[in-house]
Amino acid sequence: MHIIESGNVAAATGVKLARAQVIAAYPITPQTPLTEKLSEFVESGALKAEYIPVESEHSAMAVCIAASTAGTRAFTATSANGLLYMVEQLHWAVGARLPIVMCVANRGIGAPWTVWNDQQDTISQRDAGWIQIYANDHQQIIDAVIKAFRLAQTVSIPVMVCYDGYLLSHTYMPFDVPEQSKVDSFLPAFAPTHFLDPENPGNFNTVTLPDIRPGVDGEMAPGYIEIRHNLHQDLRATLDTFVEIDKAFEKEFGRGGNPLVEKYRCDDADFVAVCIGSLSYQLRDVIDIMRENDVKIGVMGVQMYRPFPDKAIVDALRGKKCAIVFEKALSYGNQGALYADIKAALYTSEKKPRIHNYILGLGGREIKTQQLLDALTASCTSPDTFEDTPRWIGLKL
Amino acid sequence: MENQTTILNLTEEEFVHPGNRACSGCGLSIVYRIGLKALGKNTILVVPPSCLTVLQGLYPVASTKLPCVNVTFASTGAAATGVRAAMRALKKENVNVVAWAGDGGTSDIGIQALSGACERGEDIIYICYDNEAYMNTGVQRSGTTPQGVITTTTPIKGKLQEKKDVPSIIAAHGIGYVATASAAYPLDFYDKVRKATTISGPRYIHVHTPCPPGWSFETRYTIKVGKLAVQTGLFDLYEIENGEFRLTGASKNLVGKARLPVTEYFKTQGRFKSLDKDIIKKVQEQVDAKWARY
Amino acid sequence: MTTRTFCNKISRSKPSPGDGGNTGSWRVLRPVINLEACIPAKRNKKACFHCWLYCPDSVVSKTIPPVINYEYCKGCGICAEECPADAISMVDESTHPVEEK
Amino acid sequence: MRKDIIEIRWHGRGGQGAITAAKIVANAAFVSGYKGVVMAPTFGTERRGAPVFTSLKISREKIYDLSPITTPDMVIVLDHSLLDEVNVTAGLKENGLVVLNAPKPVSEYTFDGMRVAVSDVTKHAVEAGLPPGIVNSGIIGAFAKASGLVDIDVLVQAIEDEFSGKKPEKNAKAARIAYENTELKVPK
Repeated sequence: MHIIESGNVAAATGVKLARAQVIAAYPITPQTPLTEKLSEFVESGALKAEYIPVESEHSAMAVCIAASTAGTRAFTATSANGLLYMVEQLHWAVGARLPIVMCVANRGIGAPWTVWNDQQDTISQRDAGWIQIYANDHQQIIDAVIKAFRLAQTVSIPVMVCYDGYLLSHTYMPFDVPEQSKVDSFLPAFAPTHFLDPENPGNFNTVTLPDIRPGVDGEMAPGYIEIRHNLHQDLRATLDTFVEIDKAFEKEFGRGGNPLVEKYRCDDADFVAVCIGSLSYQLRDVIDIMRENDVKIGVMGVQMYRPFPDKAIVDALRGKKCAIVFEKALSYGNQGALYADIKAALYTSEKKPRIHNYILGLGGREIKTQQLLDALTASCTSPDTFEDTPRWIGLKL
Repeated sequence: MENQTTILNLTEEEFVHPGNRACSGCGLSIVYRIGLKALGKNTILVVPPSCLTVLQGLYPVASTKLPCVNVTFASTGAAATGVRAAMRALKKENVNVVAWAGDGGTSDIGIQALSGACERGEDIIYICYDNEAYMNTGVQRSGTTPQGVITTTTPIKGKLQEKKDVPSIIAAHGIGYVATASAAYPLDFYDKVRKATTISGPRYIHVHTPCPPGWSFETRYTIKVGKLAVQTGLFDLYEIENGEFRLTGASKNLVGKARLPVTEYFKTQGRFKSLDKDIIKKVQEQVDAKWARY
Repeated sequence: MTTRTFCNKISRSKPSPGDGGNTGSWRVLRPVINLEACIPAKRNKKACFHCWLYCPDSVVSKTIPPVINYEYCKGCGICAEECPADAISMVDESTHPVEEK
Repeated sequence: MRKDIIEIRWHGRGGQGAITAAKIVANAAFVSGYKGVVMAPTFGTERRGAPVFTSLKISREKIYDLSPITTPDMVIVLDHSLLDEVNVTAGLKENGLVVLNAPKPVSEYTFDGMRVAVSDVTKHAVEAGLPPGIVNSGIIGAFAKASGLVDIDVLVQAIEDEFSGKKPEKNAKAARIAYENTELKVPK
């Protein structure tokens, strides 16, 4: 059934359909309507879950970590400084291999204070080990939340479902709400083999030595580096696993097919714009205009940013003249993070394109279609003359 | 509270394995061993970084026979909340969810999460073992380090500020049960933990825990030093049950009697070596004034 | 579908004694119980057991007479200090060559 | 930039229900076959009583551009007092439409060559039995009459759905009265 609601409500509805058991959240703009909706679901009985109104984001993730360790499906949501306040916990949740799902309504980071959208918050956490999925519209939000729970418990790694603050979180558009019975068959109950259990006591997240050490049963137990290596290998394998989960989702719900990158008019293109989030949809209109003017251009949205789908991106860019990377975030003092990642991925590839970097929209600065058109036109007109440093769009002073 | 438990009827079952990494003469080892006896098998522990993290064992060996989740330093109260929420969701209601943290993890970095859990009325037991400094990292001052104490971050003059009164702060949340205890009086501590298991909502027990290396005394004096803190009237054993305050055990027996001077306690430990006459006089006056109200 | 086993390495410990190794080797002084003075030994009934109660490392048994597990006893001396009958003396460990293992 | 998108800007005051009104129209438009419907409220620091605006884009095809409206086809003004504070016609396309809740007749208002529709929604809402100051259901009636975009019956159904449990029939009635009492002025 289609409803017209905000992106936050789409996310909350996904969490409800996924039957999250423990939800803890601390309000922060623009995530708040999501947590308000979830508390309403729980209070009204529409969702049988524990809703913990914690005193901080650090504690929100603490509740999720503990509840997940105890064997329940846990969820939280945040934005911007809230995400940064739980950074220690993000890394902890990954190291403990807990299938927590968290929505992040992307927002710029203070100081100075900004409540408006960019993606510096989640991009800054790209190395935490969380899986990061980005949604471009409300349908993708609700679908991603449901897929995220299955992915998280399949690979034992937490998943962030990210969507642009305000642009998606507060904007209303139609989306289909999947049937509960179908979600139930797609998403099996969380049944971990190890959990906090007085009948089978274990000590979780114990201090782990630099070296391997024999265990109680005589078997050699890994040291910290082996455990972290295993996490990394599992994250790399997650790329294929998510493709499979997306296929299973498509079979059940008839939607999907672009789990890692979502391409638009890229196949015959000479130029490909690349970005993360709803901007990739805004760019479609620009691509259409340029196509009308016989510029062979397409746009690719990076849907999963961590683990990084380097192969999918390199394949999509092979033989192109130029990739133009737009970013609402920056690795300060260097370049756009996505730009640097793509550049690194292309390093060993045959027939690699030129690559350009634009920074835009920080702190909610409006991104006008004309500006995108101008930037793309400049890149397509002189692909060989660009510097290896980001150009900024929309600076007024 | 009268002791119900005696040495003779105290359970023999042990929940802490020997051969763990706690220091020789460790006060925490005593309260942990006794506390787990009181909690029993049907318990889940939540532990932030502290000496207990080391006592509990290094991967892949656990020195505790109970399920335990190690959590980040600031998150103990919230993590215990999460375990309890999961128990409700899984309909495993009769499990003790017990946070066990040190004084730094409680009075300093963890107080926000603990306060939040108390305000929400979470059904958890929180035990703070107070060895009055960051012992695990090498004896740095904490909020509960008493005034004048030499630590590695107050190395010459001793700590300038007074000890933070954490049990009173927690009691101000209006929770059903707050108690203090001492490693030197394990049966009193045992009974308080037992009582806590029979109450629901947030329960807080603050247990004074002598530390031979951190306080600079010989390992064999752990009990003696702990008892002196009580007998001089510096650290009081009490309960606040449903808002009602009462002294218990050894402290209750002190009412109306002559107490040992605080210097008897101070002189047993190297950490007090920088105390000057003025501070000693002030502390004695504070103790006398406090006891005049009991 | 993927057949990979995910998350096969994680820090999750199992209970066992001796995480710190043979902590008996930490001792400088060894507690030795004089059974002539030990209250439960002398009376041959369950009594006293201060050594058992106060032992931080649960290496004293609540038996008649109490027995100390020297494999793990760290030699702190609390039992000797708290024994109301002064039945436990702390003796130089070097006078007790490695006899039990 | 897409020609197929109809852009409607709603001007109100914080708490007046402009978002709800736009949402109702969005729902009705979707039901009427507009696959592309995007409604975006003012982002950020709305405060009760302060002027706010809401963007509504409608198209037969899916809409990908979520940026705020800058060149609306029509503007809906929930409160004529806003005219003194806000340039409601900013960016309004040539031959655009202004739908205004105001007590005076349409002849009193001129917006520089734009079409103007006026209804005394505040009065009609009270006639419908609503407490004074509820204007967001009534303005939808004026919008329906003036724009002709969405059928009034579909809108009334959307109003009843939205106000389910909150005087749906009175809100619906307010919309119908306003619909019947909307004057349109088309400049020569």
